[in-house]
Amino acid sequence: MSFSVFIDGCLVIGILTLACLCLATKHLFTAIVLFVSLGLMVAIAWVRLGAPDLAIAEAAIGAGLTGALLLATWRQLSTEPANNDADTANKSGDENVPHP
Amino acid sequence: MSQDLLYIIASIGLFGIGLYGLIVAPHIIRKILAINIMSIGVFMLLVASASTVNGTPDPVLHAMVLTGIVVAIAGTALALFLAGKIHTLGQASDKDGH
Amino acid sequence: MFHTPNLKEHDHANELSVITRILCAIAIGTLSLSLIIMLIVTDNPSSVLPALVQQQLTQSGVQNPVTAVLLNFRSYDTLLEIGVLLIVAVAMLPNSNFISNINSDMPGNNPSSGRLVSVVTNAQVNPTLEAVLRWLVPMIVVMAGYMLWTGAALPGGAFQSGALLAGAGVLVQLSGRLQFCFTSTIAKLLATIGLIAFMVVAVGVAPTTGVILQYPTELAGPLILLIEIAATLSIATILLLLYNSLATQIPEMSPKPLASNKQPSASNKQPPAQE
Amino acid sequence: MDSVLNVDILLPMLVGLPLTAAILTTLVKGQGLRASISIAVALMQLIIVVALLSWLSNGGTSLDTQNQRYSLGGWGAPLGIDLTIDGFSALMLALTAALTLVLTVYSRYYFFEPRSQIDKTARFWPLWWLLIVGINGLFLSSDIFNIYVTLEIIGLAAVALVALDGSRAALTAALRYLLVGLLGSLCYLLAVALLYRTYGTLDLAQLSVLAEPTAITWAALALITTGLLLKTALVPLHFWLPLAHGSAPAPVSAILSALVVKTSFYLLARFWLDALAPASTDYGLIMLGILGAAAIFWGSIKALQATRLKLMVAYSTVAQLGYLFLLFPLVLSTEDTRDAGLTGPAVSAIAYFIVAHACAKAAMFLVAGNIMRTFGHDEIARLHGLAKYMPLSLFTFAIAGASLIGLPPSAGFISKWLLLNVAIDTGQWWWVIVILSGGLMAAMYVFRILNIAFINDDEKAQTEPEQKPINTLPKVMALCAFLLAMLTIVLGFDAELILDLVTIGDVV
Repeated sequence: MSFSVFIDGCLVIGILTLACLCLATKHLFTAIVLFVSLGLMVAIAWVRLGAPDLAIAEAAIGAGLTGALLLATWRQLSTEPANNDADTANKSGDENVPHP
Repeated sequence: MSQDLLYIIASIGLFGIGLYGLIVAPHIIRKILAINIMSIGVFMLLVASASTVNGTPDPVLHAMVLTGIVVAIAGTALALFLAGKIHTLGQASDKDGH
Repeated sequence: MFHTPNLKEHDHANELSVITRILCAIAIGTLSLSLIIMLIVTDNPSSVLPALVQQQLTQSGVQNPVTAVLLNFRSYDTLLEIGVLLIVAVAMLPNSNFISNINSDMPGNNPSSGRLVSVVTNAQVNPTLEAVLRWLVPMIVVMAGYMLWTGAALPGGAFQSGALLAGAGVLVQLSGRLQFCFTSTIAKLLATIGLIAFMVVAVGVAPTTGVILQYPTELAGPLILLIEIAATLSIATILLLLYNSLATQIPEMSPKPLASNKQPSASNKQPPAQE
Repeated sequence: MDSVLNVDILLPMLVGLPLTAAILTTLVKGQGLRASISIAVALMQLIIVVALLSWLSNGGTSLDTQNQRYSLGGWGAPLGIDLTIDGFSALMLALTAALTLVLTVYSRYYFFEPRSQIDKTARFWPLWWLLIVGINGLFLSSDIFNIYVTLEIIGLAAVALVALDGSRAALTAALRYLLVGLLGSLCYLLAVALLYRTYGTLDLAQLSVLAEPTAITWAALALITTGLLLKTALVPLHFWLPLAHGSAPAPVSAILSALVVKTSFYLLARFWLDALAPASTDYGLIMLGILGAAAIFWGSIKALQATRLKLMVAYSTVAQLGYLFLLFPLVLSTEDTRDAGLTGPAVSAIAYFIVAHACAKAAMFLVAGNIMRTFGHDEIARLHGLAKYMPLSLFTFAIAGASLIGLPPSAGFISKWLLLNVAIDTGQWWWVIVILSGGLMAAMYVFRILNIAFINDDEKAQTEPEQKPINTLPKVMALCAFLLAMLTIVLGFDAELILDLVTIGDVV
């Protein structure tokens, strides 16, 4: 009995810290990556709570597809819109992420 | 019994963290992340109260959470789409209050 | 919350002052704590519904209780649910037809006129992703088919297999080899097939059983499977459409091609690969 | 076999019909075809509602409550989902059907651009009909999770419609509206979770039997109230409404102000007075009343300062919504109506007010749309001398304004008269002051527009060039607005039509 409470305890602490980190990090890309890993941790939590259907759905939709949509929009938001000069158009997301 | 206690605390905690993030975070993607975290919190409360039934967990709640997950991604996709279109429309970011 | 959300990454335009943040934190903290205490104190009487579901499971035509609830007992919810997906699909639809006539005049890309899937000729293909996908996509499709079929007895069903198919579609689009155009009539038909099948079955069974959405018990299993297949197709198409209209919103007319390889985005299982 | 043909099959048809219309208009190509399908479906919907009302009114009282419930899938209340109809929801459905017909005809001409490259109607009609599915589904549903799904449908469809014309202001307003909508729905879903944990049922009727004033029920009611106040845009939480309704296309802002905002008020009334009545405290009811009064004053002041006509009409929506929330304190002290659910003098007064406001507000937004279409702008300052070019639209605006203020011949007057009666009968005289001053302020901002539009004072005429209409307005669009305004006058004379509608279908 105490072992399963230990597992659940770690899972819950993991989920809560991931949520806090996800909203507190400086860079958006890291926030999105943290959110996707939060989605996978929650999928494990659904399995622990006896809901395998939801685990599959959460992993596939909540973590996978939402993560893909967020990254697609993030990449688009970080590239300047094409209407100003063309040379900034190819300043893709990678450069401006490392330096704050 | 104490397993559900843990998950109830986690669910309301997630709801609170998401609500705080939604109010405080200025950037649109962080607001969308905050709303998703809040919905994960509500779903966790639903699933936690499903498993208190001795033996088989309550399938009605699981069906509700499944519907909720799909509604959450629909809302997120629309919000991201609007943010993207505002961005492509150009720089005139009008700082209007309410 | 009250200002328009800003879009620049490091734009601290209307950042709330520290005092209001702390006040918000305290207020939300006390509210959540009181809610937690309320939840812990009240012991909740177990609801009568799970026993009812178990009872009626035999007549619902499927063994998996969640699928029984989703597609038989509360099928009206799932019907409206697919309606929600259709709303977002329609809201994002025209954006792709705007893009498609841009691509059509791009040299090299054959005009993706009416066809849902068209091969991109001079695409910058990501060789590693291409090799992995040669194995991965067929496996995902088989997995989705299996997930759909076992939905009746084991955990699985329309939403999960639809999401898997959409994940496979996202990977294929990321590899750059194929290009989807969602304004073709076949795409619109695929997006609405789930709702159409659901409505046809819902109204079709009414004359025999007297009530809309009530399946005759012996036909319940096959009817649910029919609805699930149609729902899987439309969920996969709509979710892929969502990704497509967000990912291809960057007008490709920028002269220099984008970063050499497309950033491998999250495949649907493991978190996104490294930068 | 015969049981499928009896009358209560009309209830699911009210949701199925718009859904088929949405599917058809998505698949069909060609603006004309989509418009004709839509007009046909709008007519069918009106016929269904009229048939439903006639069945309810003559068979209403004798039937037991069982016949006004339609359990989808035949599983019965706790397991399956039921559709129910009572007097209040029947009135709201009738209002929806009537407004949908008029606005569908208006939209047919408003969005008709044969030459344009991006065809807006391909997006407009499916979203329009999915919004109607959500509204009808919400008024019919008696299952709290089903209400969450319909709330979500209405929220997303409304946001997609506001963002339809793609200008930057519309998109930002739509994004804020979406965030507020999602937050409201999540608060509501959390309340559904709490209610299901404590009472084990999702059905409204069973909930009203089981509910007792415990801490959890009060917390659930508080969450539902905050969630739905966000969606109804009551004053402290109204920041998203003026921009969203102001920058949406005319028929969209008409249905948003006239109906969508009222769906969440309807839910609030349903939960506070019917489902969770035992948990509703007197202080809560008075609080809602005070917020309503604040909304009346704040909305009217902002409407006076508005520079654009659509923004002014949107702020007047914020003000008129305050009147709706006077229902809660007025129901408070008449003890007998407290547990009678959604019946009683206060409820019928508010129901009358909802109908009057819906028609008047929709007419005003259509007039604003017409002015925008003919003059290309709707700044109030540059509207002087307008009456020469658009006499019918200005006349419609005047009649709608009269109904908003509550001048005698209009339905607005009757609703305010009924409200005043209830306020005086229950001895809460301070609400009388609020109602009357609200009418006075409404008069100020309506006459301000009429004054500028009709009286083309000379010194202003010389300084600014004469306003020339830039394109002609199809006759039908002006007639649609005029029809809605005439509706308020007709309802003004025939008060019995609405009043007995609210009371039918209730088994006393």
